[in-house]
Amino acid sequence: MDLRPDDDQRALKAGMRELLQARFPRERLREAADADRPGPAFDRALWRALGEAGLFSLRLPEKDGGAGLGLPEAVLVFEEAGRALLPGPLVATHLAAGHVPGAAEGAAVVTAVDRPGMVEHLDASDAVLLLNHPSVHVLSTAGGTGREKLPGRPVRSVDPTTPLYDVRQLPPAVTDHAMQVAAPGADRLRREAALLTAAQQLGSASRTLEMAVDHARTRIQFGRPIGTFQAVQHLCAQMLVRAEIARSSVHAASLTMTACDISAAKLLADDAAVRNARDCLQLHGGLGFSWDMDVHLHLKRSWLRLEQWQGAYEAEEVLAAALSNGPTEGVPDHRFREMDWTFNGVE
Amino acid sequence: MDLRPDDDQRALKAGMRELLQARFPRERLREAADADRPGPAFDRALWRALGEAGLFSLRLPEKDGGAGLGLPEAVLVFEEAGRALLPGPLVATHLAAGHVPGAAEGAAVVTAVDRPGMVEHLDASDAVLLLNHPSVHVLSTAGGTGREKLPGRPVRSVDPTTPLYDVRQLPPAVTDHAMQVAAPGADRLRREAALLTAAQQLGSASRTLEMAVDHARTRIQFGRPIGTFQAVQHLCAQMLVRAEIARSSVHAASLTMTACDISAAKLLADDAAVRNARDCLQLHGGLGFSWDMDVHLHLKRSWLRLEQWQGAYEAEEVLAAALSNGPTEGVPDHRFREMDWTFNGVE
Amino acid sequence: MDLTYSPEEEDFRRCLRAWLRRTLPKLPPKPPPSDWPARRAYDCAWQRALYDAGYAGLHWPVDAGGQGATPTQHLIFLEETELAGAPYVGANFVGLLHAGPTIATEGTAGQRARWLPPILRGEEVWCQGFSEPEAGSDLASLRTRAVRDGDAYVVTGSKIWTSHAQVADWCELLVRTDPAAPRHRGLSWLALPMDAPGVTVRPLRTLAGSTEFAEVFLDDVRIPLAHRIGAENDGWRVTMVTLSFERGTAFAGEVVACCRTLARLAAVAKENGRWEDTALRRRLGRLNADFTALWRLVQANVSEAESSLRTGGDGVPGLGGSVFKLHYSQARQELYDTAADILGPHCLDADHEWTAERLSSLSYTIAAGTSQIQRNIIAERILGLPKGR
Amino acid sequence: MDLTYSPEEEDFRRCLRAWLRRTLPKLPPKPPPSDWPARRAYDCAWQRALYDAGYAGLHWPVDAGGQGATPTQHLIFLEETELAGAPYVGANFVGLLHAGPTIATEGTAGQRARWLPPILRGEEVWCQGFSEPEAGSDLASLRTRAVRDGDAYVVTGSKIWTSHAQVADWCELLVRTDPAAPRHRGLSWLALPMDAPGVTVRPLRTLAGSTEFAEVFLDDVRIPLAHRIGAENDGWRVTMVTLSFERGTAFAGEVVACCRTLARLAAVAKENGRWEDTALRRRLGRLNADFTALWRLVQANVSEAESSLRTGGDGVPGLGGSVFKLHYSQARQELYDTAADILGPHCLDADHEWTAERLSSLSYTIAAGTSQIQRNIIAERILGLPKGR
Repeated sequence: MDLRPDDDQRALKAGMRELLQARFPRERLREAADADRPGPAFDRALWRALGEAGLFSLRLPEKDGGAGLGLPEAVLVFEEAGRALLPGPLVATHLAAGHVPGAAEGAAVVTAVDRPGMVEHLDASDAVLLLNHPSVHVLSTAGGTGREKLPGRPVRSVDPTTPLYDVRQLPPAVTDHAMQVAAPGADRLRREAALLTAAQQLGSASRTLEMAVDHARTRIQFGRPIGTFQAVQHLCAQMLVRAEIARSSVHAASLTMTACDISAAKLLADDAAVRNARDCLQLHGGLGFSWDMDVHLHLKRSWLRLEQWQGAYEAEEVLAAALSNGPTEGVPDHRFREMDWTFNGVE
Repeated sequence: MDLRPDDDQRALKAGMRELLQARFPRERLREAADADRPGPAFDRALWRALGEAGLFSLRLPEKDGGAGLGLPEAVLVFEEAGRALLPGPLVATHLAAGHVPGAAEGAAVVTAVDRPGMVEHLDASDAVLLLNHPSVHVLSTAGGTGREKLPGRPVRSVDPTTPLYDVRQLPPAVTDHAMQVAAPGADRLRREAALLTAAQQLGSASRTLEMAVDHARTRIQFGRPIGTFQAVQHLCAQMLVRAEIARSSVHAASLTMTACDISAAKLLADDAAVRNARDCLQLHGGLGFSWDMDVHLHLKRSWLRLEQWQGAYEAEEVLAAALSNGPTEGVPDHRFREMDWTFNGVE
Repeated sequence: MDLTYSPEEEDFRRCLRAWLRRTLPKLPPKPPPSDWPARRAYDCAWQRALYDAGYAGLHWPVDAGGQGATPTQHLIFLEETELAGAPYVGANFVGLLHAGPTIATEGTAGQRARWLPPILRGEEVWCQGFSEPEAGSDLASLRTRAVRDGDAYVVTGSKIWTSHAQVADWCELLVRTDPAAPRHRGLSWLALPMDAPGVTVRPLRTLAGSTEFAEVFLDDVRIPLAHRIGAENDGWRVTMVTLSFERGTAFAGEVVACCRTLARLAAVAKENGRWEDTALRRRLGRLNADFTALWRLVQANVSEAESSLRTGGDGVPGLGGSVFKLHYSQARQELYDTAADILGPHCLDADHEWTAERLSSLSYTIAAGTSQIQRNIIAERILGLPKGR
Repeated sequence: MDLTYSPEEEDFRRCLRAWLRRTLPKLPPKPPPSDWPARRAYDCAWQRALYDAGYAGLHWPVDAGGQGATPTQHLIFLEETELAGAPYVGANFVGLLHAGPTIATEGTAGQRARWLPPILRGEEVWCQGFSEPEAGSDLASLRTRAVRDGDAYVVTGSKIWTSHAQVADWCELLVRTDPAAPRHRGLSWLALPMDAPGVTVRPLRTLAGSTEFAEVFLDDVRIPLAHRIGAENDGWRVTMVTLSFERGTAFAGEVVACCRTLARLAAVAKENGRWEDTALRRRLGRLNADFTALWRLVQANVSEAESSLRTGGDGVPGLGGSVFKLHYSQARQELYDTAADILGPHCLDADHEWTAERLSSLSYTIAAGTSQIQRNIIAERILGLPKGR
């Protein structure tokens, strides 16, 4: 039992951070955010670079060109993506790797939808994963020009770097579109999607904490760094608590993949991302309210991710339902269920 | 329009404070709280003194021996009762004045019940107001020995100065017990009860704020008063906000008596009392956790009052329902409803 | 305690309603949000209409050209105009609510005659040049310097968060005239003509995408000494005097607007089924309590201001403003967070009115004194706790 | 990252389970909560049973008579004993988790031989004399003085919040031996026999009505110099060394207990209909997330402690303890507030187990470092913010 990333995992995470610093530095984020509407064309060169770096193929077997790694590793690199506010349908393309041609290499852009609502990057996508049926289906949309178009109304997205499309109706299950995914099917992919989205929220929450602490150290008001004020200190302390609670939860969920752990991870990471961005903004005062700072981009992306895959209410219901299966169900690790409790004379 | 108490009202409030300081000083509260279980016999001498001071007869016409005052005045004196943690079924006896013989003078002790649940001071009561029917009924219980006993199981009350009885079933409506109350009936009395309970919560919230501020000024840690720490300052500031929000709400409700204003007053005063007691306790550290301080008595009484007359969920539902009657329904003052909005070209 | 209005006040309300009923349907359509010149024109036309009807400068003293109305009348005005959906004060905010009252209180007869009438008639627009990039919560640390040169000050520095700077004629400017004096002592209050040489305005985009605010750069700008209001180096006091002109009514109209938004939230929730969610419904109920209470708090603060004026005081409603602002800014954010919850995924649509309001609500716990500063004020000035270190 | 336990650890778990299964049914009934002598006897009998089975001092070093178990084994022990409903450490808390480890680390061979075996065998009970009425959050300001007189210290002062003082044999006492030294420098750590002349114990009633705590008054109490652990005036360091003995497992058993309480809350809510309330149900769901996460955080802290030990470190899991405690204390209070909500009016029944727990949960944000102090620690020591003034 060791919940900490091992050396290889830490190196993988550091590598992804370096790659993003090189290929998607802050200036690129700002270019994308500051561009006049409608947003810039989808950056396919960056997508390919991410593919080459293995972001999408990470979990494919080595024989299929992947790195043969698991969800814990995927979580760590997605934390970095969330930290850098990397745009694009990262989760869907990652899930499509090995199933949709070109996804693993970053040659194809794949988005996903599991219910009517907002779909990200629909026009730029070559394919759409449909996860609203027990089995997984794929629409080949070819960047909006394919024959299997998913009708969606473009909306002006609150997150300036994530174009959104309002999709009111999903296509019915069509067997010949079924993706060749092994047994787990759409439910498994939805859990993975929720987990990897939570990982990005965690990365964002950690980043806004860093930004808050940096600002608190350097911003002088009343003749001293504002980080000497207890109100600021305590705000930052609660940000750390949220981030660390989310971190242990997300990391553990990547190992157990139980419905309960996934929902806890999503719920707590959403909370950490949204509330840390809010606190970071508050701590920056007027500066935080300006477009030129990055803090609002974190807040807006966190609002977006909060709506994706599993919202708070849904997660809470999953977690509540898990409580009602027996007296030891509340205890996280499954092994306890196996025990025979009748001997317990004390209860 | 003037929401502030006028000079007479302020004098009335000050008079009640003086009376309570003389007749129910802190030592008396502590005697009652520190007594071994079961609690001390009901203090009928104090009850009579309260009656003589007009706490119960305040709103009766002068010709009936009352002071001819209104709910705003009753609210102010009940704030003082809440501040001093005066025990006894104050609200019920006040409501019974003029209807149950002896209530106005404090010769009779009257408790009340509006639904199955916990009834305060049942054994000590001469009568019980039944408010679970459209019209008001009275049981003559004669301190538990009367023929019309209300069956209740005594429970060890969390509030050591308020004996409680668990009443599972209320008697059916019996016409010959109906109290001679004019048109408004039980609904009106329930509103008044909620309001006067809110007033006590407000008094308690103001008192715990005072206690917190006193402690913050005088308690030295790390070589300075803890009130110089921003964390303590901000805790106290939020306590004041809660108390003032509750105050304006309770005072306004005493003037309008609308269902919406009453529910807002109860909800916000409950919140202020419970949360201010919690913050006051936190601020006192280990001292706050000791029986010998009064802060836990405020917390426990506030929990008790929270359950009485209208709980948070019920109040929220009343307030939500009020929103759904039209576009201007959210605006507090009623006159707006009369307006013709169709002329409004801007909307 | 009394919530009824006097017959005179009810008369005032009735006349105002009648006038609004006649006037509002004739207003031109609202200009697009980003067309600032058109918005200025719209706001000034509305101000002119108010002037013509005798409602301009309602709460200003009569000898400053105002109506000398009581705080309660002012409250009624804000309530009724909001309920009728009348335009907001908009571009004339600083002139009517800040710079104007400052000049009325502290200016010379000549200064009053020069600057006040155009404000009341909607002819001249003012903006505010107080905050600086390095002087936010700590306003007294501002660095913009004014050096005397003959009959003028030469001013250099920069200001930030100046709303309507692009369309303003004048700017109330707080500058440092004595760098050697203690922080609060060396400041002066100047009226800057925005077309003076050396003034550069750069729009500042907020996170809501709006360009209402600007940075104002001052590069050797000459401002005549005669444009100084109050004594040299007395600018801090002059500025604070004005703040006291707010008589508990600052956000009265907004509270009414929030109450109405809340009712619309309930209506939308009923339409889209979210109303069936107990938790959401109760959250709306709680917001109803909060905004009802905030309205009562406004009435309490106005009561206090009115009583203060009646007994020869200055009409400043104690420090109730900090209590109000702290709770209101939080309740407003909660209101639009709840709206997002009702909208579901559509809360991500930036074109939805409530999304825009949600974004702008983020400034409420920051602007005009952060919530942290308000808590300090309450702790030290209302509760009398020892000063923090 | 790995959540599986090694075969050795699984073996340890299996043996422990088997032993618990055999042993627990044979335990005598729990004594009434207020009968402290009986509770001492019960707790000590349990400790003796652990000793006989080879589980005493599980996390103590082998050369101190302990089992030298890894932090993970200790975690398994706490998890399994809680799940099996075994007795808590109770009266032996201070001896096993604080005074004992202190003596094991800082004591001489003679001191270890004198004091450690009786702790492990459940023969001698310790209590803690650190806090004073005027030294709460600011422990280093304590005033109890010890003056040398021949081969003994003469100690005068008073201590507060001493649990089990009525039934303890020994008290770990922190006293001021050099009044002239800076606050943290002049303290020493002494082992006080509770039957020494001049020791008076006065039970302290808590708001929960319990008398677990006491005030201890010391009136010219003579304590042999030989009862000092560590060097004179080095007591602050000695005390802090011990705190580091907690290897991320401090509240592990309690978290498991809270998870089970949560499941019982759900069961009661289903019985009494409150489960149908969406808001209440989702609140339970959120608590499930919180306690699941807290359990994961315990595992993460234990992982760190274990890795630290493996690489020659001291096994102190960074400052994760502050993060854990801050969140746990709040979650525990929320748990019992939710329980009250489920109980409805019955939450006012002081005899209900959950009402008692609700009251005692109020101490969690205060005891062992208030939440405010924990936030200071996180801000300054983990996040590296400049020290507040």
